[in-house]
Amino acid sequence: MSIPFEHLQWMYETMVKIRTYEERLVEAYAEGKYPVFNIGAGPVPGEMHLAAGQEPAAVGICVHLKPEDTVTAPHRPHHHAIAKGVDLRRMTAEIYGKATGLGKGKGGHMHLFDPATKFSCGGIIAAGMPHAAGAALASKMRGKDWVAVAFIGEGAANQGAFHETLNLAALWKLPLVVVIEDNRYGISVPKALSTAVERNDARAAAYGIPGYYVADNDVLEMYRVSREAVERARRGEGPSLIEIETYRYLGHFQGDPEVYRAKEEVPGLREKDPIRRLREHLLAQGVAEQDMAAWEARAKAAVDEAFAFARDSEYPAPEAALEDVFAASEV
Amino acid sequence: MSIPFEHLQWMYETMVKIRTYEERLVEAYAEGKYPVFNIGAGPVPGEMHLAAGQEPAAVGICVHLKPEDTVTAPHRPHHHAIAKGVDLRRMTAEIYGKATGLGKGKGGHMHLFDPATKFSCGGIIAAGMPHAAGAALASKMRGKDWVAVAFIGEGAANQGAFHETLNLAALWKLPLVVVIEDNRYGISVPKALSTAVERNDARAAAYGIPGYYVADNDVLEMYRVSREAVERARRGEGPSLIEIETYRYLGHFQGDPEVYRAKEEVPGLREKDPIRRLREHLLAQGVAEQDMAAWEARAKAAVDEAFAFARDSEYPAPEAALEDVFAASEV
Amino acid sequence: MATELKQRLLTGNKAMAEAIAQEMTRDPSVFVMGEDVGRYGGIFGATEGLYEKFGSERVIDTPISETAFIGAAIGAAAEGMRPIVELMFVDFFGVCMDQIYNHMAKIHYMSGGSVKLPLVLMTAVGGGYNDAAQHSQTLYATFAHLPGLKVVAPSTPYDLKGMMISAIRDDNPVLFMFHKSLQGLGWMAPIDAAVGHVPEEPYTVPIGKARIAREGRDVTIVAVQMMVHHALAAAEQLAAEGIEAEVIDLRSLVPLDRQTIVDSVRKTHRLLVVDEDYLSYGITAEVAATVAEQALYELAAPIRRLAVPDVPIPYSRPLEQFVLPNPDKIAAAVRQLMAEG
Amino acid sequence: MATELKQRLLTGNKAMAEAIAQEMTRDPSVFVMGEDVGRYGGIFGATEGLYEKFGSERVIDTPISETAFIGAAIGAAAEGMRPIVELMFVDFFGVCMDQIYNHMAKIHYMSGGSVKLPLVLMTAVGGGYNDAAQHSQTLYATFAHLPGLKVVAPSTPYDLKGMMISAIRDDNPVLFMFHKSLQGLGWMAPIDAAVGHVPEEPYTVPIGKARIAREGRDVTIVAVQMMVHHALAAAEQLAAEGIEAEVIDLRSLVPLDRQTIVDSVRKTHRLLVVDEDYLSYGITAEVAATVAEQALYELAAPIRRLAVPDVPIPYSRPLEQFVLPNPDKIAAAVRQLMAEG
Ligand SMILES: Cc1ncc(C[n+]2csc(CCOP(=O)(O)OP(=O)(O)O)c2C)c(N)n1
Ligand SMILES: Cc1ncc(C[n+]2csc(CCOP(=O)(O)OP(=O)(O)O)c2C)c(N)n1
Ligand SMILES: [Mg+2]
Ligand SMILES: [Mg+2]
Repeated sequence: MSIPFEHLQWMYETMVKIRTYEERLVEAYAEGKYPVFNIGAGPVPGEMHLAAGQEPAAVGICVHLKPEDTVTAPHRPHHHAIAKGVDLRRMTAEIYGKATGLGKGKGGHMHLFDPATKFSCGGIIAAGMPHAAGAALASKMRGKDWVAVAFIGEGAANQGAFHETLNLAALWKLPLVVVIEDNRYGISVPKALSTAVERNDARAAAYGIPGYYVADNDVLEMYRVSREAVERARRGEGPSLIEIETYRYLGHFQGDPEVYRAKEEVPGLREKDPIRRLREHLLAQGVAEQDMAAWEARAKAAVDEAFAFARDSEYPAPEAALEDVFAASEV
Repeated sequence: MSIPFEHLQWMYETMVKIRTYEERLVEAYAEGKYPVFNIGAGPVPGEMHLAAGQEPAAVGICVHLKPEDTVTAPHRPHHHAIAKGVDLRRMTAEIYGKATGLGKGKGGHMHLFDPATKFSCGGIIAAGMPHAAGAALASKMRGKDWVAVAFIGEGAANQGAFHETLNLAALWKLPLVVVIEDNRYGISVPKALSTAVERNDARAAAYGIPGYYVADNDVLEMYRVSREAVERARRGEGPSLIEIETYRYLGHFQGDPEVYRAKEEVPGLREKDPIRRLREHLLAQGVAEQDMAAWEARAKAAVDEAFAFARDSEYPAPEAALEDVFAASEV
Repeated sequence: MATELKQRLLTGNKAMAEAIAQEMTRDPSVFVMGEDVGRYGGIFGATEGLYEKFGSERVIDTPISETAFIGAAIGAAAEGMRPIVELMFVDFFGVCMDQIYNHMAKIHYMSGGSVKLPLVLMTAVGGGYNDAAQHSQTLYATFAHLPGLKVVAPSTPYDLKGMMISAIRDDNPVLFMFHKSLQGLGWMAPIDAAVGHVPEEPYTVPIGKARIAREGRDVTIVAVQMMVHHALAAAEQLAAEGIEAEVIDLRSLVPLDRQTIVDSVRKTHRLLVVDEDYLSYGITAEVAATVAEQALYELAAPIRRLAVPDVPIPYSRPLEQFVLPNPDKIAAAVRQLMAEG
Repeated sequence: MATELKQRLLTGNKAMAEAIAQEMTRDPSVFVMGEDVGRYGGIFGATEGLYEKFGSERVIDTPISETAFIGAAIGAAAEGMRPIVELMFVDFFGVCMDQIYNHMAKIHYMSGGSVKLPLVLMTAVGGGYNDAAQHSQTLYATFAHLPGLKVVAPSTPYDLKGMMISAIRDDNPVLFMFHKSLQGLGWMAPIDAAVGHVPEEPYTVPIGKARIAREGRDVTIVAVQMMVHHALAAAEQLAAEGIEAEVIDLRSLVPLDRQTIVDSVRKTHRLLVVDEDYLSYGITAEVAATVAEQALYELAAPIRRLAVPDVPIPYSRPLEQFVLPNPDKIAAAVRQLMAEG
């Protein structure tokens, strides 16, 4: 399989953007929270789930998506949002709780909604899967070739919504792709203590749909299987299930004591960093260092701009809390 | 595989008892509801889900159970209750809403609880599965070899609880057997419109557990696979999944217009009646007609007695409605 | 000069189905999903005839997977479709409440208004026919307590049609509760209130406006759905004794028309709230609290509440009848109230 | 003669964990299940140290399958075990409400009392730290409305321990709501109320009895959990102005100690109900209705309610602070109430 150059470039640049974004958030989140950590303090309060290390899952499939395609993401949503092309400024402003945010500050980091790129996420395990199926149903009912991608964690594959949605999607041949990011843990619980099978692609058999497994956080393999799955969905042949083995460098949330994993685990994972691996691949393919540096600079500039925009934006007026429960309706 | 004579006898007699019971209920339920059918009228009001034709699922596995083993059943529970040995008199009294009933008239036909035989059922699809898993967990924690059997319909295999429970049970190696009665429909919806796979035994792969399929309502085959599954559970090797193709002679509930199936379907099913087939098998094995007649008579007598008991019992005092919300507790 | 009032009588279920059919004809983005909504026509007849008219593409039977299909309705609505999705009995809410409550009800707010969810979740409520604890509840307050859903509970065929059309056209998620006994089904006890005049042409009944079902000067009875009809029957009994009860049919629990309640109490100075839902933390409490806040000094007697007394709905007929309010109990409560002040 | 009061100070989470540990030691049928309750010690520390003490057989990490493991707790309890099961955030109730509500809460009743379910469902509630709409709710009334569960919500380390022991020993299912901010966790804003005297030996605090957290003669403030502490802070402000507020800590929502409320209002003649849950159809309504029924003529002013104003909990700090009651808002409401009558 040959991968178009612009796809490789896009994946690399987007992974760098994601990584930069998440690292910047580590800092922003820490502001105002020390010396005594207080989850509610600082410019970015509340829970914070970061995805540094998990970039391949997001870019390897989103590279195949169009703006009209839908993505739903879970509580750890930034890599998916960035890969889907969500406006980084308004997304960051939302995370800062500002009036210019995607949700005017009402949603926050776990509840990002961007109708422009058909992206949404939420804080309840596996709950985005049915929404993606519904978008896929709408696409089908309207005769479009739009697909929907639902991202979940490996822990989420044991929630009832997972089963119900895959059955429904397979039954109705919906253009849906479900991507399971196996980052080894659901909070502190390792996969072996949550999941009766070693690999969740085995569960595709329960719905008569294709199941794929991507080992070792391999973005090129993710690219390959995602292309198959997305094309199948576009052709109207129904859903697929992909599990990718991926790495979570940071805690489940910022502030996680990480009592459940060995100290050496993360350094070991970082040695296999997917961004560096793709960089090496690009170098081997003859891409010039300085070209890559330019992409990296562009990614970083976008992140810088987004954080500056967020910081400079105003907070919503307190009374705005009372707005937006209901849409105005003519009836 | 040779089946002990007393097992064959028990299965035959119990199937006859179930069939007789369900047919008697058809009549009792109809009382007071005509000429203008009114679900709330007559001595047996409310919804009524009968299982005539589905006897093999219940007897083929319950024959392997001990009193200490747990059974949970769904909204169509009489065949399981009878096969598990629930007191027929108190069960019938409950269905009649009498004070002598298993639940003093508070539960009704969908909510039969008999701690003596560890039987329970409920009106919510697939909701009994976790209860069975919990009984299995208790058995395991206490070092017992007691098993739990959860019965559900084929429609229930698409409910989230199905997936969550099987994963949990497989993960924890719980002594659980899940029996899916595929009677072709969930109310009016045929299996092909509810289930993405043809046979639910395929779903065992999603949990790494054995899956069995019993075709054509075959009680002897049900006996065989159930023995394997129950023994495996008793040995502490974990859960199994059994799907049995079975037949629902009556409507989903009494009063069902049955617009969703062809007029000739039920007569066709009745031609393969499992009781008659077992009877023929017994005859071929040399069992005397008159012996079988004696068993049948005993089954019918038990049913007669139960209905007489129920009819003769008193209704609870109206104010008893206020009792039993909470157990008295010393704390 | 004789005014001729042409009565076009429909049952509750046919009024609902007619509303849905008219909206499906008008707007191709409207479709229906749920268990047995297709050929069967809905267990409580709310989709009668729709499958024949619009086919299996727009009237979709689902697996018994409420989380998946109600969640899918959310996803489809976010895309601009206008799904009508049925939860067969409200009692089953627990298997899919996350979708209803954390998503359907909150996404508009969390998105700062950028995602609209124009969908109707319809569900059957109510007991009285011995269907026991898991199939007889109304759960009005369970839904009305949680912000983000409009919650309606019409009590007449006229309102069932008009409020269904309003619900479909509303850009917000609307929980449409219909009472089984008011559907006028052939297999339930026939009651007069389940049949009523329903104009053929589409019309809307506003969501959030209570209806004065009967005017009276002595006492205000606030109720919803089946309890409205019981209250009206009680009012007839009481009228014979010279007590004139005003009966308010809330019709909508969110938004709640507090003004109509308070205005009535200002007139009658006595309040009885009747509910088929559980007593504590329910509609009766909210209505009572509203009056205790806004019209305390108007009250000539303590507020009275009549509802299911915080027990699950029992199966056996004498037990169920004991816990459900009925015209006699309502009339007795009013008599007591009149005696008190 | 000096009385020496030895203070043994514990945080809320340690008080809970101590209660569970003592009961697990006393009774081998008690065990704990939930997400991250094992090595992690519970996201909000309710099971801190238990895994180390009792091992993975009795302190069981589960998959993210709330329906399965809460349902399994029901099945195990029916067999005579006494499970303590954790729903990590109350906000997640929607994925498993069927098990909680149609089964856990109803089986004892439906079985005519023959099946007992001695289990504790514990869950974290509360906001104020910007965790937004799906992780900040209290949902007190959502559970209190539905019969069959005892519902407790302690506000001090002393009560957290004593009521947990009561809950474990109770033969009924008890929903044990603990407030995140009152756990005294190292990663939340430190507040004094999250630390308190807790005797080492096991003791019980009865379920169903309110506590007068502060005596006063001018106005009754009824509250629960975090709002009790806000009410006490408001009472301090008000005392400086000569207004003596009586603060009632309900502690238990089911059973609800109506007598203590009514007795207090008989004394103070004014009532403010404060709630971190949504306003409509909530605790404030039930308490107000109770007084409007039982002590109407005692009221010198209309009843006032202060709660989250029927919007989902917003994320951004100024928005969230706007919707949550706090001491200043409570004091302001009391001042207004005093001015009214
Ligand atoms: C229904 C539900 N249960 C529990 C939680 C709490 N929770 C949030 S994230 C998480 C772990 C998720 O694990 P996984 O799906 O593997 O995703 P990851 O965090 O590893 O990305 C849990 C249990 C929740 N948000 N929703
Ligand atoms: C959660 C839930 N959803 C829907 C229902 C309504 N309902 C009762 S029985 C039934 C069909 C069940 O089909 P199946 O599991 O095949 O069992 P069968 O009736 O065929 O024995 C449905 C949808 C319910 N009781 N619970
Ligand atoms: Mg994970
Ligand atoms: Mg079936």
